[in-house]
Amino acid sequence: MSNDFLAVNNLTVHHGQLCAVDDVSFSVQRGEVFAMIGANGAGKSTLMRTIAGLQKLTSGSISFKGQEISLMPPHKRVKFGVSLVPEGRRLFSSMTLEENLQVGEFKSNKGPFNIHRIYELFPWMPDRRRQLAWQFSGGEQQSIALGRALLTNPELLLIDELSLGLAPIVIEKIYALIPEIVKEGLSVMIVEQDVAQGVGVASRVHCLLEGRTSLSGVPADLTSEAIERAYFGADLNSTKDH
Amino acid sequence: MSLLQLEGVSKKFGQVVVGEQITFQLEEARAIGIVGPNGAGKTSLFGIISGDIRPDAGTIHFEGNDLLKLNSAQRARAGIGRTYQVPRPFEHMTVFENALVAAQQGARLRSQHSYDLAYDSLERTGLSEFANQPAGSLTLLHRKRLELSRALATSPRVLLLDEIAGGLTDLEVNELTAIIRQLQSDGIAIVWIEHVVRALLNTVDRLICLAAGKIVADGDPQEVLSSAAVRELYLGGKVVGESVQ
Amino acid sequence: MIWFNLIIQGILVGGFYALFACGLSLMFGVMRVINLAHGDMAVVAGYVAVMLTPHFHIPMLWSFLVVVPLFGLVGYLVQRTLIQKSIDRDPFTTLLVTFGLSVVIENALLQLYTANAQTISIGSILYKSWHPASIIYISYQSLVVLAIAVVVLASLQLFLSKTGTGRQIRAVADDQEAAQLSGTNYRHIFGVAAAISFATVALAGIAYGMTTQFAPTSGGINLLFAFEAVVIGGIGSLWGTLVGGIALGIAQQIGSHINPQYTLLGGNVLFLIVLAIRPQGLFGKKSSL
Amino acid sequence: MSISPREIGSDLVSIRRTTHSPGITLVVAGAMIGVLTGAPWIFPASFVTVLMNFFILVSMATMWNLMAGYAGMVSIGQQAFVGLGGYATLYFALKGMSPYVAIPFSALTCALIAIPVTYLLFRLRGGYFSIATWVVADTAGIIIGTIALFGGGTGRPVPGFTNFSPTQITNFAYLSCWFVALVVIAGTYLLLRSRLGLVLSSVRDNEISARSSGVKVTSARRTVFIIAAAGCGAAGAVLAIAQPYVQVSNEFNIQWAAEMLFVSMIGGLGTVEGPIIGCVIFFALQQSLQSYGAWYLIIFGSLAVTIAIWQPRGLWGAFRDKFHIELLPVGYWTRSKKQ
Repeated sequence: MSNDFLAVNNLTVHHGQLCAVDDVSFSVQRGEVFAMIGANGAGKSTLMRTIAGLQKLTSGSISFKGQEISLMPPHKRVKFGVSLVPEGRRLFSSMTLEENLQVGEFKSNKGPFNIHRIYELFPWMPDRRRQLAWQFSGGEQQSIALGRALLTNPELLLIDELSLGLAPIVIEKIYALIPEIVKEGLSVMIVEQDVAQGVGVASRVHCLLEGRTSLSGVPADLTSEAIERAYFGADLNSTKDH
Repeated sequence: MSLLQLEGVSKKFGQVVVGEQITFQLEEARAIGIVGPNGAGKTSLFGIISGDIRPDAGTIHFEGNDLLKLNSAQRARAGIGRTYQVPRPFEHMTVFENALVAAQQGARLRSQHSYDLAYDSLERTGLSEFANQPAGSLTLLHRKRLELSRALATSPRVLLLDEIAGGLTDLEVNELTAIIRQLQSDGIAIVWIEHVVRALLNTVDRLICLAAGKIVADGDPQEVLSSAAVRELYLGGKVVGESVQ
Repeated sequence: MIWFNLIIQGILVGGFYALFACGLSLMFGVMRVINLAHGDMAVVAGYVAVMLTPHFHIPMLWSFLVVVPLFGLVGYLVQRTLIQKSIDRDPFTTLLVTFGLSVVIENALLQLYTANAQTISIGSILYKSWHPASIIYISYQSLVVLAIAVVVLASLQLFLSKTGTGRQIRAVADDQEAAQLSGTNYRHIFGVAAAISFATVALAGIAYGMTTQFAPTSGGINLLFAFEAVVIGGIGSLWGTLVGGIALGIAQQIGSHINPQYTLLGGNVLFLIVLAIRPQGLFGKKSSL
Repeated sequence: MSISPREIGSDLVSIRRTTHSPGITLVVAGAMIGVLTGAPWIFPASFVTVLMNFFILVSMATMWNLMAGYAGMVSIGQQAFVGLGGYATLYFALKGMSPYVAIPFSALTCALIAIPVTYLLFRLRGGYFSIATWVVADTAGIIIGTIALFGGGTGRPVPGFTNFSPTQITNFAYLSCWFVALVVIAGTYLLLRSRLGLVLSSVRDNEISARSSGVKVTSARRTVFIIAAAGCGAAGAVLAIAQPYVQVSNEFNIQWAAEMLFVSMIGGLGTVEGPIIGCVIFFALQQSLQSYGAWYLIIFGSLAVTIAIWQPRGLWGAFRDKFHIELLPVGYWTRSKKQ
């Protein structure tokens, strides 16, 4: 076993017959922010869901803190320190804000986050804690989902498509919290199709294209041309061939 | 008169906007590509046109007739063919029977005429050699082709293609785009959602970019892809966008 | 005055229907399973009560102390084995399996206890009734059952909203995957929901046995009442189920007032009218269908 | 709105609708039909009685299988139409029609009643649909039970047999059961080979794809529901003739739905052969365990549950998947004409 905090080796995942993730390997270290970028359909969400345990892998391995976790059911992975903020927020719609957070807290690990701490991070929450989840705006819902995941006190926080469908100002506000989260000793892995956001916050970047790794490295070393090629899989300025 | 005409089409699921004031026209035998980030409302747009989803507002006209009055089966019969992103073959029927359902119900043909249309639609996608196999036994590539064949067998005027190139190899994508170009030259109008951008660029003569249910760019494919709006949408922020320029 | 009595009697019996129905509603809400053997479980509970009490030297009235927890356990186990296996297949299979179970249980009871009717005799003050006015009579027994129903529904409501496990149950009902991501073992929660469902229906079964005679085949008709109460009240609403039960009770009383043969018809007609006019039920949301 | 089919070459392909040896199938089927028609004169009376019950259940199960196996509708209220068919026969017989002649009219009556019923039931899906079918059956039973002409809850004998000898009555009853089963099975088979059959198979496999291929799913379902009502009505009619007595608690018994469901599940949903094979097993079990009371039902029910979970294609389905044998083929085999 390697010393990597999270080590994903030769991971292949199928949706039925579609190969969504194809032989992808990478690792995340303790205390870092790792960004996975790529266009939609690149397999990023599938990858995240597989790490969280919602999706079965076809082959390869996922080890966390030196232990193979690929056969562990999702709720045990949460107990082991992996928590995912799913794409599309996925709040419990018949519940209030506070109840959503309480579900996250119920089976939580020991750690820095409790509901009080979440209310400090998001000062608007206490006044509206009795409102039902569906009554909040997209950005507010994303914050609740983030709070719910943090309340399980994970060591590795996975965030899938944080900026999806949100206004730029809102995105900026939520992203500003990531350094605070890392300060508490968490590692963060984010999936983004908004490259600039991903590159801006991360210490390392990995790019997926149609299920395969197309680029990886430290942001400073990556040129925008290289990112663009890795992202679209084509040079946009080439001429149309008929 | 346009073949297909959307005017101010809007749709919300709770707080999620999947369509906001979508207006565009499709002329006969043209091919439009649709791109956009996850959750932009691309597949929902197909659902609205094919009748799986009822829009909250707006009108859709097809050959001058109000499409919203028809259910999805009637729209298929009227000439709107569609494929689904995840292929949904009739697993326990043969490949030929899959196409035959569409030829008999969608194109309203009977006996030998229906057999011929079904078989022809399989030949066009290179599936005729598998005609007697159960559809459940097909590989992904062949399932995608079967989606296309079945849509073709409804004898459509407009073909809505939802990510039929996803998950295929380069060679397979090239074969597929050749088939689609042939269909277009046979007079079928095409609307194609695809994230495999290179497949689109080789085929469509117009590109629409959707984001959060809105059309943010519409026009020549190269111009749309290199437009500031689209680059910002995909590559985010100003940082990358400016350094490219 | 006659009408007033009909409504009173409807309310009394409606509480019983709600007690019967709340477990059915809970199981559907959490795991989308309609347990077609729900009614039979009540009958089994009645038989277990009749069978157990002589051995334990406890009064019949207190048999529920043994039977209800026992059924909770049985519910958990049946869910984790048979029902979960069929959920893993598809919704269609859960229907076939629970219906199969229902027929097997009924025939097993017939085989073991013959078709003779049974009662749980409690021989006490509960058989008396109260006459506040000339033609209005309120049996203490029905009043107790109504009170139990209200207490059970209120506790269930409290449990679901105020406890961690209760919130997990609602979380799983809302979004199974998101619940797992919050550390919830949904299969265990399914089991807990089934346990509650079986326990409440066991209680209902014992109450039923104290009120009237029952036989191996009584389960079917009770499932029908429970189902009608759930649909009339609106799927997924606990208090809706109570209102649905009461509406059903009143409709049956009205039917029986017109002609004693029309008791059940009254309920069925109300059910069909609700189905035709407002298929989501009185308190249901449209999307839940 | 006009459709302009693309120009396609005609006669691209030739189609065959039978598999390996239709000749043998035809000979075997012919011989079986001959033997079964002559059964009252060939077999002992006790076996003929078993055959009669067998044919009644086969007719019902074939109809149930058509609904559940092809159109995804799990009805636990088909006894509604069994009962209505029986009482329709009683009604026609009371009005002076021969009970045998009343069979098709009873079936037709059930079909007509089924039409408005679909508009109510089709508002519900899945399990809610199932229990609602039961409410309908329950309601129909209650209403019939209050009609004095039909003898209320205790029922009454079916008249119209006075011109026949006891042997004739038994033989005709047998022949009625057998011919109804034959018509139901042959009709179902022909239906599945027709355009509607192809439509039903597609709806069974994937409803959404079917809609987008132009299939009117709801009207296909409605057609099936009505046909199944007619078929179960005919079964109820011959049940009334076989007794010859109708009673609400017998005709409207949910046990019928249970048996239909079990035999279809065990034999194999979505195949013509499945319910027939399920019925054979059912009656074999019933006959060999008849001295043990209801145990055969308990064993059969448990078997059905087991098969639903672990072998959802049923015994015939599993057998067919393994050996690729079809006794009653409904498919299309293509051969290109170009080569």
